[in-house]
Amino acid sequence: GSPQDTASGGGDAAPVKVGLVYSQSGPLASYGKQYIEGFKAGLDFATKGTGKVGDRKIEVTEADDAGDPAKAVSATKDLIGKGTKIIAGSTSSGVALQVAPIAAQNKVLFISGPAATDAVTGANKYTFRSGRQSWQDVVTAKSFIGDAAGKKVVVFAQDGAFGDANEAAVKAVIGGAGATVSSVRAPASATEFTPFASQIKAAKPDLLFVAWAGTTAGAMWQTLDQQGVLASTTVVTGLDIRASWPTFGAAGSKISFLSHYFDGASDTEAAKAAKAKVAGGTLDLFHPDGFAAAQMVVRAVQEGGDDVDKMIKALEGWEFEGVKGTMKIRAEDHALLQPMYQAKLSGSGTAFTATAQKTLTGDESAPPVAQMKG
Amino acid sequence: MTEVKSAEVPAPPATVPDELSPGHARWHGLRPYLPLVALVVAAVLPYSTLNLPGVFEGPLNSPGTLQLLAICLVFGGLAAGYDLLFGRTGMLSFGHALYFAAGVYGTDVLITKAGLPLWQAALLTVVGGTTLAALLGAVALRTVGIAFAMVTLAFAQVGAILVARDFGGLTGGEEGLPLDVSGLPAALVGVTNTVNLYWLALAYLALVVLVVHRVSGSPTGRVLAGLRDDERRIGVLGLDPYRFKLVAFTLAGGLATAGGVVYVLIVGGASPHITSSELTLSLLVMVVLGGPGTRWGPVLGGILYMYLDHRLTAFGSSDAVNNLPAFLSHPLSQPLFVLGTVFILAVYFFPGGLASLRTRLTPLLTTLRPRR
Amino acid sequence: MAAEPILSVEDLSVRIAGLHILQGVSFEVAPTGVTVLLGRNGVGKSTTLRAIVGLTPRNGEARGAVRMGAQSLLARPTHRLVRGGLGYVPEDRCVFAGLTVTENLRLAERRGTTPAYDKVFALFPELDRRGRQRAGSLSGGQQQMLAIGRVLLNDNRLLLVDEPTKGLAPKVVTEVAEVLERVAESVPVLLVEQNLAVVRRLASDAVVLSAGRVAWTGDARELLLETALTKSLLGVGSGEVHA
Amino acid sequence: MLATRGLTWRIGEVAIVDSVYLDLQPGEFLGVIGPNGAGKTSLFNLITGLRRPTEGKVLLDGADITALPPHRRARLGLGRTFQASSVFGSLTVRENVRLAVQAHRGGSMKLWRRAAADREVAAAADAALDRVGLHHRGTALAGTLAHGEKRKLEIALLLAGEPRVMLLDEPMAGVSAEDVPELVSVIKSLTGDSGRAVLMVEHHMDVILELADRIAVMHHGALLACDTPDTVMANATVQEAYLGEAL
Amino acid sequence: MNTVVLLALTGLGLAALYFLVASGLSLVFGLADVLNFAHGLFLGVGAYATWWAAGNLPGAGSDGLGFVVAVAFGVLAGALVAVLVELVLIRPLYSRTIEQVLVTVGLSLAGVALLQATWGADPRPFPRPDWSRDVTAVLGAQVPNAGLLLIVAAVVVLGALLAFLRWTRYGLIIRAGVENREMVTALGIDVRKAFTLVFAIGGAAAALAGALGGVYFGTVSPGQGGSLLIFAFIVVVIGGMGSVVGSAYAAVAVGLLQQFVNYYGTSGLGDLCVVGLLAVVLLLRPQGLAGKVAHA
Ligand SMILES: Nc1ncnc2c1ncn2[C@@H]1O[C@H](COP(=O)(O)OP(=O)(O)OP(=O)(O)O)[C@@H](O)[C@H]1O
Ligand SMILES: Nc1ncnc2c1ncn2[C@@H]1O[C@H](COP(=O)(O)OP(=O)(O)OP(=O)(O)O)[C@@H](O)[C@H]1O
Ligand SMILES: [Mg+2]
Ligand SMILES: [Mg+2]
Repeated sequence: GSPQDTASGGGDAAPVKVGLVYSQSGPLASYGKQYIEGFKAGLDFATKGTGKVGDRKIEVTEADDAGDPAKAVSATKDLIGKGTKIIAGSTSSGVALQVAPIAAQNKVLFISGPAATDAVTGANKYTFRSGRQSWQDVVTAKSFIGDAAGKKVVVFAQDGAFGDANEAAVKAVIGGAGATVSSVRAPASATEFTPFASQIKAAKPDLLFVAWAGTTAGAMWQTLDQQGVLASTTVVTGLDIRASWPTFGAAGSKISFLSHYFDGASDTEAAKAAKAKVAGGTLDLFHPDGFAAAQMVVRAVQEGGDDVDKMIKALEGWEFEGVKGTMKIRAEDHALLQPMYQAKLSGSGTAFTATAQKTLTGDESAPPVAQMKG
Repeated sequence: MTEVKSAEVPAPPATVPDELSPGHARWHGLRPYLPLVALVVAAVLPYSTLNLPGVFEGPLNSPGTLQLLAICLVFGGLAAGYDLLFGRTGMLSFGHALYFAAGVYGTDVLITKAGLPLWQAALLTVVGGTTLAALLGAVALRTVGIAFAMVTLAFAQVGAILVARDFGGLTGGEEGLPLDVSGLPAALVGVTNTVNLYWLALAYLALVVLVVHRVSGSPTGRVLAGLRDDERRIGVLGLDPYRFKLVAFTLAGGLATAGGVVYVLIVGGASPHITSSELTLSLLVMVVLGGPGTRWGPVLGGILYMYLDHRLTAFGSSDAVNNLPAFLSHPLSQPLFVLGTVFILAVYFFPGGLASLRTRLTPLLTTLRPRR
Repeated sequence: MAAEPILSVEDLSVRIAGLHILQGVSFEVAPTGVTVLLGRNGVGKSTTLRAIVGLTPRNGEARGAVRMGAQSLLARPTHRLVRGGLGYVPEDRCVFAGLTVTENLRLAERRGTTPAYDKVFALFPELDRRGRQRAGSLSGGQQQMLAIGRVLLNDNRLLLVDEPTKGLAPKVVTEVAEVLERVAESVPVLLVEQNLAVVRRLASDAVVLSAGRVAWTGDARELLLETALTKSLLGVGSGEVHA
Repeated sequence: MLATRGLTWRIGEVAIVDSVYLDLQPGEFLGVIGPNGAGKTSLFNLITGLRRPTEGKVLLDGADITALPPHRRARLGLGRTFQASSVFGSLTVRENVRLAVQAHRGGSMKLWRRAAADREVAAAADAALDRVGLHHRGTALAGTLAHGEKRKLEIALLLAGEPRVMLLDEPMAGVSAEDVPELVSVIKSLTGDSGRAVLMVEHHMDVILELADRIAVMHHGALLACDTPDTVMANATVQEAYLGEAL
Repeated sequence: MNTVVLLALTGLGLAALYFLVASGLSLVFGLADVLNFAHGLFLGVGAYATWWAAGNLPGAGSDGLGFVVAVAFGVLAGALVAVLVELVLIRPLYSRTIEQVLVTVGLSLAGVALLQATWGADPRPFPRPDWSRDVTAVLGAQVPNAGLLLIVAAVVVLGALLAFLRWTRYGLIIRAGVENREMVTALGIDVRKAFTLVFAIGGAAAALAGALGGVYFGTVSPGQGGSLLIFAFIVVVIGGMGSVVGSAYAAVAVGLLQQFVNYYGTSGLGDLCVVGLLAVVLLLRPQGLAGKVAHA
């Protein structure tokens, strides 16, 4: 044999191989679960229940990366080696950023999933995204303060790239509109938030933008509430998955949420179809991402067959009706323009409901065009 | 069977470095060549199209399998290098991940951010990592025992915090830093070239094994073995324990850094969890799983650990597991549950590590072998 | 031996790490006086004592029978044996280095009995004086005193003592010998000892081990009187005893 | 050759070793006796550098070595054995001695040579093992040796280092009666005419009397007497404090 | 002024949490000589058992006496699991430190994965009395009640542990057993019981920390124990292995340092300072703050 064998794509009627590399286990397993449910529903929706594009079956292979980029890279290489031309998934930003170059090196299509990092947008011409990016969150946050000029905005975020990106976006978006932006940063491992709450309070902001992910969020909100931060200013943050709502506790009703998605935020055809397919009949944060990924896969196969370049052409500039409403893949940098929501949380105990206050259209929440890197 | 006990006692393998004890005469002719044979077999492995369903996703020479094997080999080498510290010198370092991470991030940053060519980046990184190990070792070795473990842990923790803080956007924080491959030799890029990465990993492993074995069989290795037993005694014999420990620490640190260089090429990027203390802990687990201070134990331990770590995710989502009743399938679909359980079982079923298997099987083999 | 023995060892075999260290050792310990276990370095004296108290290492096993009265000892856990009145003073003293002298002694108290501190302090006043010192910083001889003192706190049916005079100053050797002599008036002792002067003074019966087997048993005086016998069994003339 | 000048080691208020002045001539054999806890082992620890004195000096060939770490002193020719055997338990007996030989001869910092290939080291090690009669135990793990055998191995380790000043801490403790004469002759041969000096702690008076040129008596950390054996044995305080009535 | 009070009191609350985690760890680590990487699991068990009891156990609830019952149940569960672990897994491995590491690491991986398999990875709201969500004004500072609760609990646990070690024979047995188990048996003592007891206490302390940590964080998640563990380890080591009092001092030092540096310095500096403190303490006093000088 040869020192290495890589299968090549099959003929016309051969099934189309699609590889999904996402978190089935590990800390982001629940995001992964929503993603895959959404994907299945979306595939069903886009192929009208046949699971086929033309006469070619879409053959989905799932691989678990457990949130570890190294595992994701292994799985991706394995899939590519077996002739897969379309990779999707990546629940975490770290995974997305490391899988994207692999896709470019091997000239396969990569549709990143829930990973929110802005850096995926414009990463290379083979990389697309089926979810929102941090920038879109921040633009949505901006919509809460109306005229930003002269306002004082504080960003409270974790150390690290996620926090950096949010801070930078706020500075650009809200600061660019005339507000003064400062930041309070905390280590992601922090367990005691009083010092940070005090710092925020001392800054007396008109708007506080909080970018916090992880299991300590409950303690963080409680401290902000106890130290009177929530009562003294408008606080905006992203609304996480449903399961996390009760952890806001009493603080929940005092926060203005920007939302990527929650059940009931939209009432599109796709949303109805997705609701019907998803276990429990309730949609959540990342169902739309999986759904959109499936729609994009079907579109790519329909128009491109086995030719990745054609797939890219077919996707660039494509506008479609997703779960959230009208989505558009911006041709220049593959950003996915999509509606974003303002939401309020109400309820107590374990029963909370979110209601949409306002919907921003894809264009309203559009990030600036990124330079395509490769 | 009441023969008087003989004075010539075959030494248990777990405690005596093989190099220092006479082996069986019959093996003497063959044994030196066995590693070479293993190396050659491993080197030609990518030419095999053998399919091992369940063991690997694809045939042996498919990119996925080669990638997995490459990662396993790197960790086999890392574990062997760590054993130089732990199994052979008796130093329990909880900060070994730092030097590996230095290799990964060092190479990545130098290539991606500074735009250096690979060979320069690699060279600088290995020199830098080794120097780092020498410096930090010089401080940490003022303590012994658990205090030493904790000081090394503290240093590694600082590394982890620095990487997470993402100063100047150098490390990419929790998102990691994908490797910019545009300046790399084409032979190391792309799925079609995975086999080259495999060979690179194999070369690394071979290098580490060679170094570790040469060193532990050398006069210095003898001193290191003595240090493991009684440091005070070494001092009274006229040797400076500190110097020898520092040499071992630096050498092991350098080997780990080199491992990081190879790893970053294989994975194509750096991510922060390689800086975590958990990685050091896994190294320790690998060594113990294999058998500390033995010739092949740590290597096998490292390979097996990484194999399980990667493959258990597939096992967890396989149909075989999903079809089980919920109380079984839920835990079994958690890779870490299976991994943890394997460690625990290993302690009870292979005390002394995988390397002790041979000794434990010997009586069995002797009884099975027809008598002459 | 006319009287019923306090301890009888029958066909005791011990294997450690695949080595056959004791190969069918049988002997008896008289219900009074001191029975001494002799033999060169490495013949298995300590191993015998350890097997009796159930301290054969994990990688070894002891077979055969050890009986104290009607009771069989081998299968029982050590702490039960000791509570049942079997006192053991190990070869390496094994005092708890991190504990003070007082704590070492307190540890040796057994529930339900009154510890005989007076007796111990009368024998070793040093232990009383050094009560608050950590045992690890005691000199070798002091540690030995502590190890013996620890056992004497309680009433025992039989004492196993492994080389109690090792490393002791001549004066203390004499003292320890005296102590053991007095102890032996009420409790039988199985003693391992290299110092033949001590043996001569204390021993009534002797068991000589050689390469994991019993080479000779009998009256201790008889053994030490017959130069030829001593020479062949222990390798020294009875005259060349160091004191 | 070796000298201590007012060597003192205190823990808190207590002087464990109390202002000891000792002089050891080349070729001399100095016995050290004293009751348990007199501070003999502590004195050895101060001389070999395992402990730092609170006051006083240690001189070797007239040079002050008080500040040197143990290994530097060893390199200068100071060797010792330990009261509680301290051998490399997981190495074989032979490797133990080879390590000691190699430590003495230098070349321990050779990372790339095969240790086993050094015939000279091997030969010297075997010679040392032969001298203490442990040759037949060469391949046993030192940790599994019986007590007496470990004592012999201790001496072999000392021999391997060919020290000029040897400190023996109770070398006879636990050695079976039969082996005593043999060990005595080994120790006797240590000094001979080679100009080496020996400092030996021992409780076996007959051994001390046979070997020692002079005897130092320690009591409560201080040097009570240091004189010829006859004088020391006749000393009433020594009789009372140390010897007691012989058995 | 009130910022300082606030930081000091919340720092002490944090210190109390560290101490609760560290005390059990220190006990097991220092006395039974087991580097217990599975301590985080005991924490998780305590937290989840309390959470479960508040919802399902008759008589237990999230408030008043019901809450006490729930916490008691959690502590009991932690102790029980610890005892089981000791009996089944650790007992055959005493004095085999390295194998213990393997087993406890395995256990922490498997145990946390099991919690996750059963209750999912997402944080769940923790049942807790309403007053624990409120604040109390102390010298103008709004101090969270949960922090005060932690401080009280830590003081009680400290007192109880000291009493146990000082006034019971078990303390002695355990300390001796660490040095030489065999010899303790040879004195007629069943040393195994004592070690099981140490584990039970360690497990109970960890479970209490888990339950009160739940109150403090407001949520419970499978990995929570693990993230606290690294600081607990640091506290144990700074304090001196096996010294409960040392752990208390060290916890206070670490808690306050983190809190003040995080406020007055830049982010992340608090953690770096703590790690720096560890390194400095160990280099100057390798035996830790309260440890005794090692003997040759
Ligand atoms: N744990 C062990 N592993 C292997 N061999 C052992 C072990 N313990 C003892 N031995 C061997 O068993 C033999 C007898 O040892 P033992 O300690 O009983 O001798 P002894 O008669 O007490 O000698 P001594 O007079 O020197 O104390 C020795 O050869 C020793 O090497
Ligand atoms: N680290 C220490 N802390 C407190 N006391 C100590 C320490 N080290 C030694 N001692 C005390 O110093 C004294 C001298 O001890 P040393 O071991 O030197 O005695 P020795 O003369 O060698 O006795 P032996 O003949 O019994 O071995 C003893 O009383 C001992 O308890
Ligand atoms: Mg013995
Ligand atoms: Mg001494």
